[in-house]
Amino acid sequence: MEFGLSEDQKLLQETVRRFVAEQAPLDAIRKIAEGDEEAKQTIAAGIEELGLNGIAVPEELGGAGLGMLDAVLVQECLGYGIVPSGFLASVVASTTFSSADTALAQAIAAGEVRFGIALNDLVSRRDGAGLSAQNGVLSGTSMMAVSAEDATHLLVCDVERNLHVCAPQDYQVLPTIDRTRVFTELKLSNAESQISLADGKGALARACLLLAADSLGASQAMLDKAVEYAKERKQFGRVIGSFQAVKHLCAEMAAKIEPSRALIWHAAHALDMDEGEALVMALLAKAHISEVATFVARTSTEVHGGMGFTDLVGLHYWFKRIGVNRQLLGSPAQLRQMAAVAQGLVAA
Amino acid sequence: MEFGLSEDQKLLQETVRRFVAEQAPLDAIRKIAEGDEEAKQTIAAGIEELGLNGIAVPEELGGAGLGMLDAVLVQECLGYGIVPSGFLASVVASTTFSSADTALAQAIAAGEVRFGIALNDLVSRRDGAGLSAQNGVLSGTSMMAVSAEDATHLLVCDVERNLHVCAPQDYQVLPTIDRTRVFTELKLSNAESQISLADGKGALARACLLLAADSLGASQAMLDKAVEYAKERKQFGRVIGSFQAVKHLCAEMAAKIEPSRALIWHAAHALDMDEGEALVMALLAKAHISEVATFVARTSTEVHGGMGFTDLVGLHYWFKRIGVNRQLLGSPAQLRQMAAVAQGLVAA
Amino acid sequence: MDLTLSPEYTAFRDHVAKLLEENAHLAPGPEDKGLKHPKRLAWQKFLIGEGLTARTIPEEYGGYGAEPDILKSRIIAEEFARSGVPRPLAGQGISMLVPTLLELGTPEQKEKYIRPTLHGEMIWCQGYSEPGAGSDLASLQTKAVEDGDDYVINGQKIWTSTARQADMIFCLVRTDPDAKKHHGITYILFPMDTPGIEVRPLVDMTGSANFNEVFFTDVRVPKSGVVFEPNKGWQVANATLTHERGMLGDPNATKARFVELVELMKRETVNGERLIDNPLLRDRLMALQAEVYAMQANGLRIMTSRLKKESAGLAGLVVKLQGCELNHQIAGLAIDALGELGVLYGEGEHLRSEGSWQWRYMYDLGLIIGGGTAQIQKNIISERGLDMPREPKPTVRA
Amino acid sequence: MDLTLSPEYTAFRDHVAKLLEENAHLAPGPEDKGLKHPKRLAWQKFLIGEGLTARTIPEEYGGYGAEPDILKSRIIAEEFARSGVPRPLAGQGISMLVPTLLELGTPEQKEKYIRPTLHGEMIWCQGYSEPGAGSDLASLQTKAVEDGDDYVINGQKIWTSTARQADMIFCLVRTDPDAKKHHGITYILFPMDTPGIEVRPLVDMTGSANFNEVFFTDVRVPKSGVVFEPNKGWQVANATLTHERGMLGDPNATKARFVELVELMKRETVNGERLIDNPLLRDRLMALQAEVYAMQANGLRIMTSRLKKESAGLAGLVVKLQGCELNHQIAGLAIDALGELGVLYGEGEHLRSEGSWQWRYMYDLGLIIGGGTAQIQKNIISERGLDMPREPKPTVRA
Repeated sequence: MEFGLSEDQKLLQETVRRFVAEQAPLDAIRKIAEGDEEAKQTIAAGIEELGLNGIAVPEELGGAGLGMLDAVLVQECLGYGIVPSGFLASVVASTTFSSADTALAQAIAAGEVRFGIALNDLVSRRDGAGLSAQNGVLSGTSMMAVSAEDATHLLVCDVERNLHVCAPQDYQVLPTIDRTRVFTELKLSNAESQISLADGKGALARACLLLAADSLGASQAMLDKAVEYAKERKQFGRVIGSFQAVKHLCAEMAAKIEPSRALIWHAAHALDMDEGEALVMALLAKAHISEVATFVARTSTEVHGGMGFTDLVGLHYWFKRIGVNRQLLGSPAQLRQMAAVAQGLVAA
Repeated sequence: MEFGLSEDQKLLQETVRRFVAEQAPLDAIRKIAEGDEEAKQTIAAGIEELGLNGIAVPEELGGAGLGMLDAVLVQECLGYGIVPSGFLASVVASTTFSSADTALAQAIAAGEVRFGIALNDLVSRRDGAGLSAQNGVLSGTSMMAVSAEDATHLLVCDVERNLHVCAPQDYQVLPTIDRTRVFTELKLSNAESQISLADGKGALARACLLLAADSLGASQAMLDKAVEYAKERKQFGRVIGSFQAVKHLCAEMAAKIEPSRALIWHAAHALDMDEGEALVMALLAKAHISEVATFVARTSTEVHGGMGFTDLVGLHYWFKRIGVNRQLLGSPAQLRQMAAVAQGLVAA
Repeated sequence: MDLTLSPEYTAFRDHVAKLLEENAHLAPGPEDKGLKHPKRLAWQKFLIGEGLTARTIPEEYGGYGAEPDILKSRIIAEEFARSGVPRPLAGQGISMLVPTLLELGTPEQKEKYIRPTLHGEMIWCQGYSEPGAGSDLASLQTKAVEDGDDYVINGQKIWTSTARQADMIFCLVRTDPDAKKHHGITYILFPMDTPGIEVRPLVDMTGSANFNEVFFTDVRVPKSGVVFEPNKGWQVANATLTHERGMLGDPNATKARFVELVELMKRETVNGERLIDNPLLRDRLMALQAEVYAMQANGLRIMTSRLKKESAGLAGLVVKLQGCELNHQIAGLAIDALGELGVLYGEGEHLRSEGSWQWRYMYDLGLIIGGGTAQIQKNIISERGLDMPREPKPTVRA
Repeated sequence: MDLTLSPEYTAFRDHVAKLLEENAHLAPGPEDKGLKHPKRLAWQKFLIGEGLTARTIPEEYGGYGAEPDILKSRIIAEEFARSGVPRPLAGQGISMLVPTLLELGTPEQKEKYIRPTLHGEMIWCQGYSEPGAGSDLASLQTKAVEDGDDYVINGQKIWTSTARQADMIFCLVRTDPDAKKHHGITYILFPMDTPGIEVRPLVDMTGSANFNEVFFTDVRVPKSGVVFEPNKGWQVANATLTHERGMLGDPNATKARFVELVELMKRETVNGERLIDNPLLRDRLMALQAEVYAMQANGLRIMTSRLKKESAGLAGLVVKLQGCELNHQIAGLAIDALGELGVLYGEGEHLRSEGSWQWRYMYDLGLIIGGGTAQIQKNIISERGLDMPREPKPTVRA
């Protein structure tokens, strides 16, 4: 009985942390937000070099053979540094069909293919949008695809909520508040479904959990920055961190973040153990951290005062990362409803 | 254009305030909570003497000929002092049928009849409960009747949401957390419907608004008590009211209470002017103050520390008044749903 | 309680409505860019002439010269909102400097500055906050050293809106470094083209430079720019801040946003269901409607107090805290309701309401912080409104 | 991460489960009232003998004498919860005094008090808080004046649970009024039947007297009751408070309440609809479920830290704040879900769950306040957990 990280996991965390601190400082992120493609590729290459994209691919296929808990730890570090990457898409894609198509999983681990994913329609679909799948051929549009802009393969979901792998065709960039990451609308016309899977629940659970871990990392960063700022910034002859109001805001952030971390780790472990509650836990984990992170994003900005509102300290990049994650793959209320359905409390 | 109270209204407020302070101090309320019937009758007699029960009965019928705003001011004072009374039932009853049965309205003003009301089924009904009305005869049960325990007449609502006036029959006391007020379950068997009215919306709006005013008064009292306590109580060599955390809790209470007062007064005025938005405002006013009051009840108790938890200062009587008002005639969420229906945003 | 208007005011409302309707063609359009575009200046002149702005400023200084009447001012504001006709010029010169000069300026200063400011020919910016002096404004460090008839100014200001367009600045500088912090400050006016002034746009989280930083290096300005007296700038500034605080938390603007949100939720669908038909979103919407009603009623109450020249007490003190928060939450609900489309921003096909909900969500957070953080507001409410013991005296800038 | 049990512990769980099942008939029933009912004492003796309570207390003092094993302790607690068999005796004597005496008591004190306390023959109450000393416990004023071999005690205590049943009290008194407040306090034990002690029940908002006030008038007690040293009582008490803090915020109890709420919402209907089918109530339920999961996972994390004898850091510090709040909110949702029936209390036909949701709603608020208000908890989290600057040192009682 041990709820915690193995030595290997701590080492993994340490490695990714160091990579983020050294290779993806705020300056690099800013460049990416301003459209610097080279800065983006440098980080992508670093992640590739660390073998992170194949983290969940079995060892015999050239991957690291690790699980969701390991992936969650990596994503938490990437969220902490608001690093844009194809990591989430790679993990979700490779874990979704690694048994159905071992060659493709192997190619992910080898860095030979890059996946984009578009699963938002598993949760909510705007009228007029959506992919139809007929006779193994996909047509239509899919909103808010992730990492699809330079993908070699796509993992998408159709209006019947079946998953498919297909080749990329046309897309359109959807600019969001978060300029560090690229989101796109996919436009497919008679795209061949190379692999098709009936059940999207596992992919949804894993994608939600990775987004949750990302927001967790971003929240922790915003708390750390608030505490640090409060210890340095002086007003009325005192550091503002000595004012009870500021201290209590920081305490409230910590009190919400800390159990969320345990929840997300626990949910990841449940997925790795294939436990019955794993889907419910993953959905609720994303719903919960989204609420927590929204509170943290606002509160940390408040602690920073006017400085938090400016671009100078770049705090807003974390604010926006959290804001986008909240809406991706289901708002908190949508996910709570799905969690109620998933445990049979209410009909779908 | 003047949003505020007339000189007469200020005088009315002052009169009722003084009555509450002098005739209904906490000691008297405690006695009532412990079952002292005489203490209860003394207060009832005082309210009768002030002519409050006939406040909304037209002058030509012997009442004060005033409106809902005046009634709301009175109820706010009664809530401030957590005074149990038949005032709410008298006002709702008399305004509901004063044109249909002037003699009865006259009798209310003269103190010759006392009304109990049971309107909860306008909002929510438990399975198995409810009054059926057939051929002018009422049978069944109605929950959470107010002031019915010594009433001469009842205003009730049937399962079709029509209102009726009838004579009291059997009832059973329903003990709640609030021992200062008596709530009952009415049991009627072939009771003659003396007056019947198809539309319960006006009665519901007025009853909701009076409950809102009651919770407003109780909230103001809890804030005042918190501020007073915080200015006296010393810990760590300072009055606790000088700690920023305590000050901010009090500020948050005030910031929520103050606009609520304006809302409740405005809603009352809208009812008096028979404005189209009046029902929506009344429903939302009760929903809103219930949330505010729940926050205040908890926060004021916290500011009082352990003392707030004991019976010694009696703060819990206000806490419980607010707690019961919240559930009477619809929880906040139920009332918000009714408000959406009432303004046609959504089908019933 | 009487929320109706007397015949005098009903007539005034009709008069204003008619004026705006009949002269709408004189107003500048979106194509008439630039703060000093001739059409804008002409429109401003027309509005002053009709008493629709600068209404209570004496004629001798270029105003309309009417008696103060809060109700009429409100009617004018409402009619501008209702008609959609472009509003009069605003800005910190008109809203903050002019009242200050009227109260404390020398005859020369009034003569020289008020008319061109009102008429839009002279643009001002405000030099108050500094990187190290936010909530604690009085700790400002920008130094002004006497040299003959001049001061020589060195230091830095931040949160200076319109600094790039401004002709002039009204600025707080430290003239007596040895005095207690509230006592060594001077309020001074000088041209923005004085040598040694550098303006750098300050990009904020919305992605725009709504504010600037202003750097002073050996900026030599004449002493005649001092308003009131040297080292009395704190009192002068506090008079001005009072005017600023009144500007925040307009219930009519909040109501308008709420109505926009209702329309959005009736229009937009997800999974084939109108957003308004989603019980959770609808419940949040109704909770916000209650707050909007409450802020509106509270606003009427405050206006009545002003009409009677009484203090609005707590009702007034809570406006900023509650109002900014409410605006922020309305935008937050709109974003949640729009879901994955709610994060779109800037340009693009699926953008709703031109991304304005996100812009407001962020900008409102800026307002919650600026002009006194929520924490400072709570100090003020507890100390001034509830008479609780004071903390070290805070000021009102973030 | 490994949340399974090793074979040793699985076997232990089976062993405990079997023991409880086979011996359940020995346990006292609800009819066996009174803290010292012979059946209760016999049951306690049986449980100690089997190592199901007082497990790590040395045999020489009447315990079972096993090595500390947090996992086994947890398994025992879970099996009691699962089986529904009456738990071992608890109370402040066992949970707080015994660990303190083991650490700091004299051989005579250990010999005299630990065994009868563990065996339920000696009931204790705690004399810490005073009306004027809540959050600031160290400001306590109950005075003890030396007189030969005795102290003479005058003063008042509050929040003393089981004072009416107690044989003995462990009490903080001020022995040196001239020393700094933390340095003049002595921790002393004495019998509750000493002349001059008056106990008055303290009714709280739940309507019951869960606590008492205790008044001391010239209470003469021997100095031999002092634990550790005179004027070192603050250190002694802090050792004990650490034990108390660990008692609050049990995730398994919270989970049980949550499950009860789910059952209620599946069972109960309003307007013909199950409560669980109401989208707003369901949404709140799911939000609470996420928090329950989080507290459970956080609890596992803390337990792992304890197993490794490491500090749980922030994960440990936030438990009380989050846990009490969560319990309070679960009860609050139950009350809202029950609507007008949710306010019923005491007795009566339509009462649901015997009114326990209201009782919990109020009592949990008491727990949020007691043992350190939420405000004090936030001070602790920010200072100890986030290393922010300290306020005047707070203590942990309300």
